[in-house]
Amino acid sequence: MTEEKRSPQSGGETRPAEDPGKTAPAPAAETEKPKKNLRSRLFRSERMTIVEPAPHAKGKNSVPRIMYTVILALLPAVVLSLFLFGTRAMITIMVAVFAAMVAEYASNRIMKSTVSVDDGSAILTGLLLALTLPPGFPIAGTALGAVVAIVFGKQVFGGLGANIFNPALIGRAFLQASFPVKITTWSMPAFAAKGVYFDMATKNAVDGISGATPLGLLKFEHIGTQLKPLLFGNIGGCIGETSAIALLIGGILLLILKYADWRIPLSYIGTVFVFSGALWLINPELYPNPLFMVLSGGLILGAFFMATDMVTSPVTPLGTWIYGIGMGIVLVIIRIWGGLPEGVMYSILFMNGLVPLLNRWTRPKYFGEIQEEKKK
Amino acid sequence: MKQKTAIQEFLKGLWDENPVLVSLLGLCPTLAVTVSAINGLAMGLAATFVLLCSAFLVSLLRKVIPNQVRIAAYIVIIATFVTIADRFLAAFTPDISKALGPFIPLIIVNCIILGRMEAFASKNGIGRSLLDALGMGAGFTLTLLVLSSIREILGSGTWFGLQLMWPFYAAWKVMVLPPGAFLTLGCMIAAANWINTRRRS
Amino acid sequence: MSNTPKIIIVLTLITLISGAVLALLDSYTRPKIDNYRKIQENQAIAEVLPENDRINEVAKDGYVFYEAYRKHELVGVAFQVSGGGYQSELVLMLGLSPDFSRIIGLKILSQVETPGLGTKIEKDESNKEDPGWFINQFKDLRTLPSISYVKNASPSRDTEIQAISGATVSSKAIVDILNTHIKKAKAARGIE
Amino acid sequence: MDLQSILIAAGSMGGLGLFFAAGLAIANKKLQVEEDPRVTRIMEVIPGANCGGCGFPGCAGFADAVVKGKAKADGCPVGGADVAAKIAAIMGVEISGGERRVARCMCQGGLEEIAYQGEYLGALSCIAATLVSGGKKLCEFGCLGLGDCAAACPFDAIKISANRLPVVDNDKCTGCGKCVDVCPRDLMHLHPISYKVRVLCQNHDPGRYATKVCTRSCIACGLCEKKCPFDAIHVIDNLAVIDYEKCKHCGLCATVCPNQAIEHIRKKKIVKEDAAAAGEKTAVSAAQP
Repeated sequence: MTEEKRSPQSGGETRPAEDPGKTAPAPAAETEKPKKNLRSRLFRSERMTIVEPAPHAKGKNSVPRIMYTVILALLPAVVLSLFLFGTRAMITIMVAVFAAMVAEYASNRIMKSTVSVDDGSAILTGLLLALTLPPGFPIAGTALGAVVAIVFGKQVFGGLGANIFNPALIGRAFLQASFPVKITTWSMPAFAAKGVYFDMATKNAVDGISGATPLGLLKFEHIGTQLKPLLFGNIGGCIGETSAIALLIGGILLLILKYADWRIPLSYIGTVFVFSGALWLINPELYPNPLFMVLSGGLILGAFFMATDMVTSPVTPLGTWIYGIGMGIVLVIIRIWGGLPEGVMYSILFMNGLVPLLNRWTRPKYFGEIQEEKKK
Repeated sequence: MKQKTAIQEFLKGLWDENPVLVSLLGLCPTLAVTVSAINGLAMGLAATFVLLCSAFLVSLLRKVIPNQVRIAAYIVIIATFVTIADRFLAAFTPDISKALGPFIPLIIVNCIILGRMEAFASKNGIGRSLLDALGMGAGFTLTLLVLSSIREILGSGTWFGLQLMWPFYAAWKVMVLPPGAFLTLGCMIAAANWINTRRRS
Repeated sequence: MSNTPKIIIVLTLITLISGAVLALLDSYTRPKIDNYRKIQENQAIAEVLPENDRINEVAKDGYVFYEAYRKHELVGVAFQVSGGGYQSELVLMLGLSPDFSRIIGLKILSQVETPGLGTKIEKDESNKEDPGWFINQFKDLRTLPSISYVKNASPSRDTEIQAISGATVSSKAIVDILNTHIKKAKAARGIE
Repeated sequence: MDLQSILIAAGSMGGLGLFFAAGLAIANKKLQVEEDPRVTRIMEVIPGANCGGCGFPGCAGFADAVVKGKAKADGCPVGGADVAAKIAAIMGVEISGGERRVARCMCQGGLEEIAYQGEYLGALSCIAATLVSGGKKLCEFGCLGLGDCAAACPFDAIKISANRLPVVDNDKCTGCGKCVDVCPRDLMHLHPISYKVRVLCQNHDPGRYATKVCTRSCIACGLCEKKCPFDAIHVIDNLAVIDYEKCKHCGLCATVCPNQAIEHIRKKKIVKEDAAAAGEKTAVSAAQP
């Protein structure tokens, strides 16, 4: 965990060797000033040993490497969504990514920090945001969400590594609060409109009609959706949350590369399965099938790609378990008893807020530590 | 501390010691009522009225009121004027009174007012206290007006009820919800701090 | 000098004067405020129970019933009901036929639902011709056996209304409030 | 107008007022705490920055401590001599040596002067660098130049120069001592502002080694000791130390120091020299020309 968790401060391998610091006035003058005397010049050698705090071992992981790998892992879902939703999805994705990059660059310049557009994190944020939006979402709204995600989700906290909440979800939450109607207006995928694999009551389906998500159908009209379309993605919903299989391919790649902590998806999805399964056993009429709960909505996308965000998830194994279980419980509560059909976004954001506390509570005992005496 | 001139006494409330942006006082009404510009303006004016009247009375009675019961006396004075403001709003502008709801009576416990009484009016003459109260009230009103204007324009597309944005503008609903208040106020405070740092250096 | 007497005198005087001032103020503003409230109330009643020439107030079991008469004949009963909406309390003025079997009119007195979504119960800006379509559905709605709502379809029975898509919770809240209060009010008035 | 309702309102409010006023008056009598009026008067005199520079919890704590005799009248570092005099007047005591003290970095080993042990990569703070074998510079005693003192200064009086040495603005410095506490090498010292001669080196290494480390180090040669007409400077543990009881600030020691490790401030020259040399706004003296 720790080697991936390296914050940008110690992670850069190509740190300029002659950078005495950002806190003080620019040291530009020092190189040009004539040397005061011979001796001081003699002491300077071009090749110096490096004095640095531990850990000294360096892996080949870096921020850009991880970010681009996650983007790669998202590609199956992206490609499938382009296939299903066509150009509208492509426009949304492109706008979100572009707006996120522009916002990142602008914040970097305004805050006079190092330009970090090329590390891939802004691209990833934009992409994730786009994947959580309905394909027909207005372009201006998408761009606004991406800007909010980068500026208020990440940069105001001090940039990548310092944010408390997942930036993409902050952007999505802002859009949800701003345009509650637009963001719940779903369009049906191309195939669904033709009626293949699709057994919802949309007989009058024409091209690009608006429909409801399986969760929405269940919550408000008590219409269930079969599991097969959920797996392959022939359902209404956000761009990226439709096909469970496409998301799982990328998710498993991340787990293998250890870019995502396996405990988070396992505990998150496991909790949802167990909790909703228990409810289902109590009353199958009233509560939905646990498999449906797991496959529908943005749970897979959230569990593999958003909850596992290195910055906003806990560092300790125990903390990670609590984090995942907490998200699962919050999600089921929102979906079943709450006013909204979907709760992945809020469950992740909610537990994100608790991460600093979890990190503190679950700090492992270091070697030789003596338990503090409780109550004198 | 150097004695300020009369004009400085007034101006300090507008920027240097702005009650909302610098002292961060009275945030409850600031965040809660600023969903529309008219609400913000009404709240600011009501608070200014209470501030002015109370400052006048408190500084007039500052030698009479014994130190031990000064807070009790100030609260009674403030509460009286708040009730006056509340009743008048309810009688003459019932719609605004309804929109501002419990926040007009809550001016009684607004830190700006009690704070200015305790910190300024109880130690200074009537003229100065009135100037100070006027400045603070103006600062409060202006800040609320700006905050509520931003929120109303972005959140409803209108300003004082007038359609301002182009017709197909999709209003950012979040701005008239509580998160929008925090977001806008945060940005305003950041901007004020930024300007101040730039001005100082 | 001990300032005990001073403390007592000053504080008492301040409160005395404050009380007097506020009483004066009240005697001046109260008629205006009452007048305004009365106008509002009458407007609401007139809206939910049109065609009346006399209103009679009867308080019973926590309800205040406004009985509307036309030419000495009871034509309807109005009363205020409230209940939880999606994120706030909904206050409604409900006008019913004397036997409570039919809704004559319904008016929303106060609501703080999600702007642009739940607020459509009062005013739907996306429906240009009839912004109040939702609340108008309740006119002449039968209340027996109970009111229900349907989604994304036109109502087929005379006890059904169409819910607002995207604001089902608010729509449902109104239906629930009506159902519970009509039952309770019936008991209070001793109908069946 | 209804006189009766007015009377009722006024009466009930007045009654309440009377009741609470009586309660407060009784409480005031029974629960009165004898507070020394001098505390309030001192509170009015001191600047009220609540900086904690005096070592007491805030200004109120300081005022209390002065009255109780735990703090000296000149204990407020922010207020300076003015305030000290006022407090002394309130307390009815004389103050001695209430001269303003300012901080000074006792090291001249900037990037130009000192030898390096390596490139330092790590958190940019002196404390962090101390933990990692002392950061970039080779000298074990010298300034690390990462600006903990500047960050700690509540009055913005310390700037880190381009040469990576703290420069204290004497006008802004209040002598609160925050920088003294924070420096891991103990290099910030508070001196009365009238001091003109200082040994600006803390290197206890033997001369031969000290020479290699820094061009401005004290190499314990003893020339100053020999030159001093007042017997006020001695090399103790390989470092020249001035005995300010005896020192007359003549500056002879500074003239003989081969490494210019001793500074001697000569009033008029300071401003020009600085402006020309460092380009800093208001720096303290550079050493000998």
